[in-house]
Amino acid sequence: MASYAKPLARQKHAEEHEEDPRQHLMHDPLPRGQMNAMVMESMRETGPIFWIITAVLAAFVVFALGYEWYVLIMQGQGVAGVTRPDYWGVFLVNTVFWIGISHAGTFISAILRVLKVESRRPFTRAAELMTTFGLVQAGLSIFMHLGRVWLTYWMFPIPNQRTIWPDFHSPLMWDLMAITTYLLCSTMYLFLPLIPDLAMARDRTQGGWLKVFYKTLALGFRGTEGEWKNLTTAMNIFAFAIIPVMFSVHTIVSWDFAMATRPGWNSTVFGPYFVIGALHSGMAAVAIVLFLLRSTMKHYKYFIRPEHFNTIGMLMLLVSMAWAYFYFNDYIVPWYGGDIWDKLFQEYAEEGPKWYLWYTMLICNIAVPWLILWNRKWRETPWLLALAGILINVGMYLERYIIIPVGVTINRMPFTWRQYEPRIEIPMTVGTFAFFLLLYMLASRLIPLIPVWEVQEGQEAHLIRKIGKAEISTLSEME
Amino acid sequence: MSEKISRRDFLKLASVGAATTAVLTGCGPASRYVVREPYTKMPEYTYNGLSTYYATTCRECAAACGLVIRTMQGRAIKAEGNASNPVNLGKTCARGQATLHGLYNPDRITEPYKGIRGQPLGRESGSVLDWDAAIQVVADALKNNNPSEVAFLMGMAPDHLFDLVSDLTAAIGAPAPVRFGALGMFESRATLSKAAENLLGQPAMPFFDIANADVVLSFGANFLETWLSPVAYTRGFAKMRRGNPKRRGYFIQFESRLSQTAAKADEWIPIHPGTDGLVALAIGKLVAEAKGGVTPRAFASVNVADVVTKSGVALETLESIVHHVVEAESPVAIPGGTALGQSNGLSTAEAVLAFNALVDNFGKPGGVSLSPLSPNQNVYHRPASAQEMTDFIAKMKSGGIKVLFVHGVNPVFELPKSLGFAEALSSVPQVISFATFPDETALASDYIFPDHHGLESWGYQRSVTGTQQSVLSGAQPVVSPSYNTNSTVDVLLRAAQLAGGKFAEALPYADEVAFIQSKLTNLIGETDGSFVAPEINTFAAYFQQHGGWWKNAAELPTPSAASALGQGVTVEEAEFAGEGEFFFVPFVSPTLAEAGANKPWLQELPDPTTTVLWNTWVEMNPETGKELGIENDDVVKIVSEAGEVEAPVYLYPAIRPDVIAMPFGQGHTAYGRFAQGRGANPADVLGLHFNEAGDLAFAGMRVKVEKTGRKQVLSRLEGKLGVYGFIEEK
Amino acid sequence: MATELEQAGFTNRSEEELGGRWGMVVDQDLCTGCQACVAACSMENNVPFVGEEDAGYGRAMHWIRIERLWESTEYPEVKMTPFQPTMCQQCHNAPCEPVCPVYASVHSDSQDLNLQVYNRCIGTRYCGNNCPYQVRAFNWYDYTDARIRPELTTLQNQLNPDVTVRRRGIMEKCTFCIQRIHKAEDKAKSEGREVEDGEFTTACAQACPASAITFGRIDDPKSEVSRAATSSRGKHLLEELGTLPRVTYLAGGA
Amino acid sequence: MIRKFFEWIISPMGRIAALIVALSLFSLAAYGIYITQQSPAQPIQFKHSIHVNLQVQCLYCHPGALRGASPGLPTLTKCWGCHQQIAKTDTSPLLAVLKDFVLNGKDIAWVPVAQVPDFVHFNHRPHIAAGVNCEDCHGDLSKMEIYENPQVLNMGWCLKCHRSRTEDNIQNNPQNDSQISAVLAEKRTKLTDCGTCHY
Amino acid sequence: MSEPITLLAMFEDIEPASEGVEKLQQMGVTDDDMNVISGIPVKNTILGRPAAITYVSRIGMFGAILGMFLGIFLIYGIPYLYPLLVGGQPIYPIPQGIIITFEMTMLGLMGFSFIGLFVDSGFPSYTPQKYTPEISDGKVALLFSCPVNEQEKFIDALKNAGAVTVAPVEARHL
Repeated sequence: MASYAKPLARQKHAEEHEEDPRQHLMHDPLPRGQMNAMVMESMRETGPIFWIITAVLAAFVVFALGYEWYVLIMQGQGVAGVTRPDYWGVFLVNTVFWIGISHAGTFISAILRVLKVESRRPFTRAAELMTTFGLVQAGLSIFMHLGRVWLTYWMFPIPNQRTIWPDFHSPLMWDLMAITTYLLCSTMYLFLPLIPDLAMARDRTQGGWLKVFYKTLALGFRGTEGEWKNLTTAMNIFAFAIIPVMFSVHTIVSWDFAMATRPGWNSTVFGPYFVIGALHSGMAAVAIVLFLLRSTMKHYKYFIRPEHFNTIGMLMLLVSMAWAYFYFNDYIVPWYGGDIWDKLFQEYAEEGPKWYLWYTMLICNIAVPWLILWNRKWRETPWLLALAGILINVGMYLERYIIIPVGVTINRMPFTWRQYEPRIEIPMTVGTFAFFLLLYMLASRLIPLIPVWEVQEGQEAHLIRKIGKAEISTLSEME
Repeated sequence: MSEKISRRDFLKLASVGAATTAVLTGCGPASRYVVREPYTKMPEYTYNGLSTYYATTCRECAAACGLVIRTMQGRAIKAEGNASNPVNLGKTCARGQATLHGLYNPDRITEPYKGIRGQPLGRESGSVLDWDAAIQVVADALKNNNPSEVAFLMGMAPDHLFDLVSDLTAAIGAPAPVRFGALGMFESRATLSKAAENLLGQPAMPFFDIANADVVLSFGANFLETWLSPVAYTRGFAKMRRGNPKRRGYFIQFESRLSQTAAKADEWIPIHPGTDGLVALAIGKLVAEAKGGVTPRAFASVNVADVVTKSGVALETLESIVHHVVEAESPVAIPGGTALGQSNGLSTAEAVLAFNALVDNFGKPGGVSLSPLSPNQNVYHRPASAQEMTDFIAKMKSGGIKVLFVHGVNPVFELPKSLGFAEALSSVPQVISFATFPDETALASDYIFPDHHGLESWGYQRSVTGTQQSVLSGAQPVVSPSYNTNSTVDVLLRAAQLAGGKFAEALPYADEVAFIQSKLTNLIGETDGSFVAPEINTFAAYFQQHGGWWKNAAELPTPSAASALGQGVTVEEAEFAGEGEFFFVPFVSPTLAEAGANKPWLQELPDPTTTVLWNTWVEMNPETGKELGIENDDVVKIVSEAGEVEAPVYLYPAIRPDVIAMPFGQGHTAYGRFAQGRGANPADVLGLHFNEAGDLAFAGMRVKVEKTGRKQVLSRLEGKLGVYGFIEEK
Repeated sequence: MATELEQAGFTNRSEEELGGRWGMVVDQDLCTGCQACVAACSMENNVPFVGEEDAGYGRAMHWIRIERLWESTEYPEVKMTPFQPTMCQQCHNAPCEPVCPVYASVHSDSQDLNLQVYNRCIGTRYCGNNCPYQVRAFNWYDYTDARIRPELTTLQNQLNPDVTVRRRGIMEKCTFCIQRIHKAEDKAKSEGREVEDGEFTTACAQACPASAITFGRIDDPKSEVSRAATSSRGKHLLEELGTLPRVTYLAGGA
Repeated sequence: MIRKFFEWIISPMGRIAALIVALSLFSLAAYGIYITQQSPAQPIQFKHSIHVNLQVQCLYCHPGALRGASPGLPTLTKCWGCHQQIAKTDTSPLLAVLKDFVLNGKDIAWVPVAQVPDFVHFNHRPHIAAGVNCEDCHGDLSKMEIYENPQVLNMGWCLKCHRSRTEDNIQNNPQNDSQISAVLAEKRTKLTDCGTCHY
Repeated sequence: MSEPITLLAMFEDIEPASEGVEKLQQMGVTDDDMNVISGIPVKNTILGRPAAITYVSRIGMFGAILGMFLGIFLIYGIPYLYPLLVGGQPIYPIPQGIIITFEMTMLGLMGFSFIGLFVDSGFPSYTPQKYTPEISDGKVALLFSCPVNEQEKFIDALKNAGAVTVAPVEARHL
């Protein structure tokens, strides 16, 4: 009889992995009205702690982005740590970082929408909000970096009495164009699927200024066939069109560096490398945000489930592998090619005064995801995923820090090599983070973070068929 | 709405709008309301926006370089070299360029003061005098004191003021004025002229024609930095290097640290301090042997093997040098700097001169000769040696000086502390300073009657050396005085008139210009000069226009080689005062020199070799640093028998491990906001030891180095990461 | 033209490289590192001093700096590289120019110089970042504002009215003393003639006691500077970048 | 409350009110710009018209324009040279100011009107050498009492002239002579070069 | 035939709604006289309705072309108007042109699609409309107009088809 042991064991093993399809959001549907109620309730019910945190954040934002920036403008860039040859400092690190964060939203809501990845549905909006708010921080950081920020409008192509226009030879102009395009489009793209939910909120708001707010934003959307048709068409156009824009944006950001005649920067792989880096940090940020939403917002445990963390976790693992691949590319070519300056660039990162940053970066960006994310059980543990996300973001921030202020020390004039130490950058950087959080918290109280109609749409489309002994999840085409 | 708002508020609002537009357009409306500096009473020959150029003399050091100052609407804009002045031929050094920062220095003395000794200048009542009172004070000081107890202490520059004071003192029977300057001390001028007297027969400043030499042996002479006439010698160096298309001059520097001059040498030989003379003799002996024939007496006695062991210069090195010398058409050897600042400095100088005699370059192009005297000068007058200053200070202390006039020198700072000049001042009843800046000595005196800045005053200055022509460099005011200052010459003239009697007879001049013209009369009609003028007014006009008067042809008194080679030269070992493991080598900061510390742009200039700005450092070999566990920017205390001084360390790879060096020029306790309390002064640790000629043996000391545990980061222009590598920073 | 071609063949340099208008030659064998050029440049061009702390942090505003490195730091075989005055190389293909978004760093078509238009600069600092020679200086503070630095009130009397005084947030660099170029050209024009070689020169070349710096028309084969520039000792900094600098360095002995 | 405001603002009355507010703000800014363009008060109410109509040449009082960047202001001696011989000097109250300036040796603090920012290096000489007349830029002073700029001196205005005068067009180059056009082209490069005015 | 009245029929789900549509079509209500209002987009074939026409994509295309020309003007037109030399770069660069043109095209495409949505569906419309909040709670509303005198017939028919309520509706503030 011992011969039965093995197959039994296998069966038991199989049962462990055999899962109930109803644990998927798409397979345990609730009436739309109830879901609406849950979302609205989570929006409405706000404890004092929330407002205390908001107040603290707001105060800090006023200090960091108000007062400190005033000091920076009135006294000059000297109050920051930049110097020759480190003309570029943490402000641009923040720019690149925040643009990276902003990529997750588009990636999830556009690419996954195009690929019809169903588990995206509940958290597309959470990701798109990150896009918009992240881009706000990126823009602010650029302006902090400018020496004479009050003359920024000289970069805009507007007719003027000087009869002189911006120079489109400059990567910065491409950047301006790309980021503006991206900011506008992603904001519109955030708004489109929001309209029906705003209508929902409008219908469930009795009066007061919120009613006015929703009424205004809902634009009088009712849900007639024509409106739905236009809306879905526009959303499809956006979903397809914004993907190349997203790629172009971070590629152009990387070109700001790759176009320079500097050792270490002048690399052809920078474009894809930066894009992947952006996704890396973006995915991680999504994981953090999902964890926060799930644990702070009432009722969200229904919408945001381990399965979603699983999806995010797998994407994170994938992206981190891709990042490792590109980084290896970017590393080995100069290392092997042996241009002295490129070699010095690498040596300085690894053995220079800031060597520890380099190792931390590798650990956070490669070791951490590869150790944590290979296991499904761990992927489905929200706090663990959030932790991984935080570490990855630290790593990605360090990566940008190593490329810009650390790497820029190495130029072809060794006589000028100097170290860079951030000064006023520190509070202002924290300020951008605080501002991001603040915007997100306020948004979480103003607009439904769960696209209820999309969820319902998904639930309508999903059904479980019993084939043989197993219940199989099937998806029927509705749109 | 509009009736609620009064018209004034509305205008206010409107102007706010204006301000915003001003910001938006970047420039524009806001700048319209600038009231232009009115210049409606300008001379007819000036035009707005067109600059006028005035020729004058640079007063930053005693080399008498000619300057042409570009002025615009009464402001001096830029100092440029006077291309026709033979000393510098249109070139300037950094200090000459920064002279405008002296003229427009925010810390100039603006009025005649009755100072309180040791106190900063106060504006309280009574402290500020008017000039009549000031001149009265000077007149009384001259009249009411026994002439033998009146003393004048003046700067190194042999200028018209010195002539005037000499006349005065001679007439009233007072001791001749004493000229002194730290540069002279570090250049050991007395030693040079004594050596010239001993070997060449007459006391004079030897002139080394490196321009036409093809091999130059420099024994510690830092002639590219501050030595004697740096601009002139730098020109000569350039000519030596590239002037002759056929061959490039070869330049060997013997010095214990890689100074800026040594950095330009083809060979830098880190020689044991105090053995330069021996090496010179040894080379001479080898050269003589290589040339064959009888070795002159001067070199007979030296033992080459002994020299090799003492100096640490390998025999092969000596032989290669000898090879160079023998090959050369016109080799020349220069003694100076640390080589002479030793107990055996004089004999070292004699040995080097003897070497020149041996290679027989006296009076030849690319050789050694005597500097020509200035046109209206008949005997070479050198500044006082440290020995003489000690005697002078002794006289002060003994109360032999009742009134002391100080002009153009800052002895409290420049003299070694151990000489005790500051204390000696307290035993002088009345000290009158003519300082332009509130330097230490000025603040330690009873009265400050500020002189004009050099660019605001008339005058002439003799060129001591550096050119083959005899030069009298002229000065004229390029701008009207900014403050209520007065020319010291005028002050003395008027005081003498006031004092009357022999004083008035001694100085029968209406004013400064009259005095200067009287000194120029003997040049009228001279045909071999830069210009010829029939009478004094024309001559004076030309004198100002050309920036001086100089002979057209080179005239160099040629010494006799025979006497030089005839007598024996013995260089005994230098003895080093004090105990300690390090030889202490102070050197004059190439950019600041002795009086540049109050000029911000000179402070901002990096030291050529270490690239340190705005501070004093201690040069130490990295090996030594490793032994003592001292790193860059560690503040160390240098303890000598005479005193101690603290400064951060610069680990300088190009210095002997048994030597530490320190620049002179910082460490002021007064002298304006840019200089005060900045850096340290190596003169604080110099002990009282002299060489045979009475010059200070400033490099003849041993010192101890103690760690203080403090760190003070030196500002460097260089990036340490790139220049010294970043790996060990880990 | 023909002469230029001959020279091009002789010194195997491209004609474009020989072309251009103004050029400078620095003889490192003569430069004694005495800093006279730095002082002269700062006095002529209203370059502010920044004080000890900022200078130590690398913010010295020198338009020309004298570099020296070490070939070996092992005593006694220690060897210092020859002093190398480094100023804006006035590249023909200047990397700093195309990266400026507002044309603040543009190429002067008529003078073939590399201009920095101060009033147009918005302080992105891309040019300074992209300059391979790291010769651009940024106004980190209002170094020239007497209201902030009272010690300047008197010192500002010597500001050169021909040169704009820069305020905070502006990039600046060596201009080959373009104000002197304009003055000389204006004078020559008013006298109806061409500018002669050696009629004027830059502040640094004028001051240099060793005459290590030569300046003049590099497209005139008879001028002193182009004769020096075609010397066999001549080299350009970072020639491999193909920026076609207008400054030639004469290196090495012999 | 907010809602009430919102509803009011979308009502026709509200829209009109908003329009009024916007217009008033705009006009305020416009007025702000306007007052900054007014010529400032001068220490002496100097009437150019009188002098020009008396056939005084511009270059007599502003000779610098002929030889350099700045035309220069007439010195007091120059003013007084004529005015001390004019009887009106003693009578006219306006000239009393001048008299006071001269006799008490005070400087006249003129306020510049035809002024460019300090980062623009304008040089009068080449313009006069190129045959530009004073009135081309400064307007007809024979009709002007106290000087005012006939137009805003901005970069577009400068460039307009620099471009048009050097364009290889019919006026400059009637029978399209290649040499002339080459010269014009070179001039154009120089005159539209940033470094010609900004350094 | 008397003047028409607008009725609103509420359905719990899509199938009854589609049946309702079918009924109405049988009873001779033209497709233009009826409209389905739902909380989620429902395919017209499910409801057996003709496809709604949308102009969004065409407006977007138009915008894309507009943006492309704007980009081309920026990169090639401006240097033509005000040529300025920068080191080692052509006045009319091709690669930069591609970048700018691409960005502007995309901006035009998406911006105009967005505007197109507004234009095509008449947003924003704050005027009173025929609507009921239940729709956003997942109910499907069938909005149609019929003659007053025949309304009973229609109501019964739709009740049979599974309508929860069928009632005349008048426009109200949303």
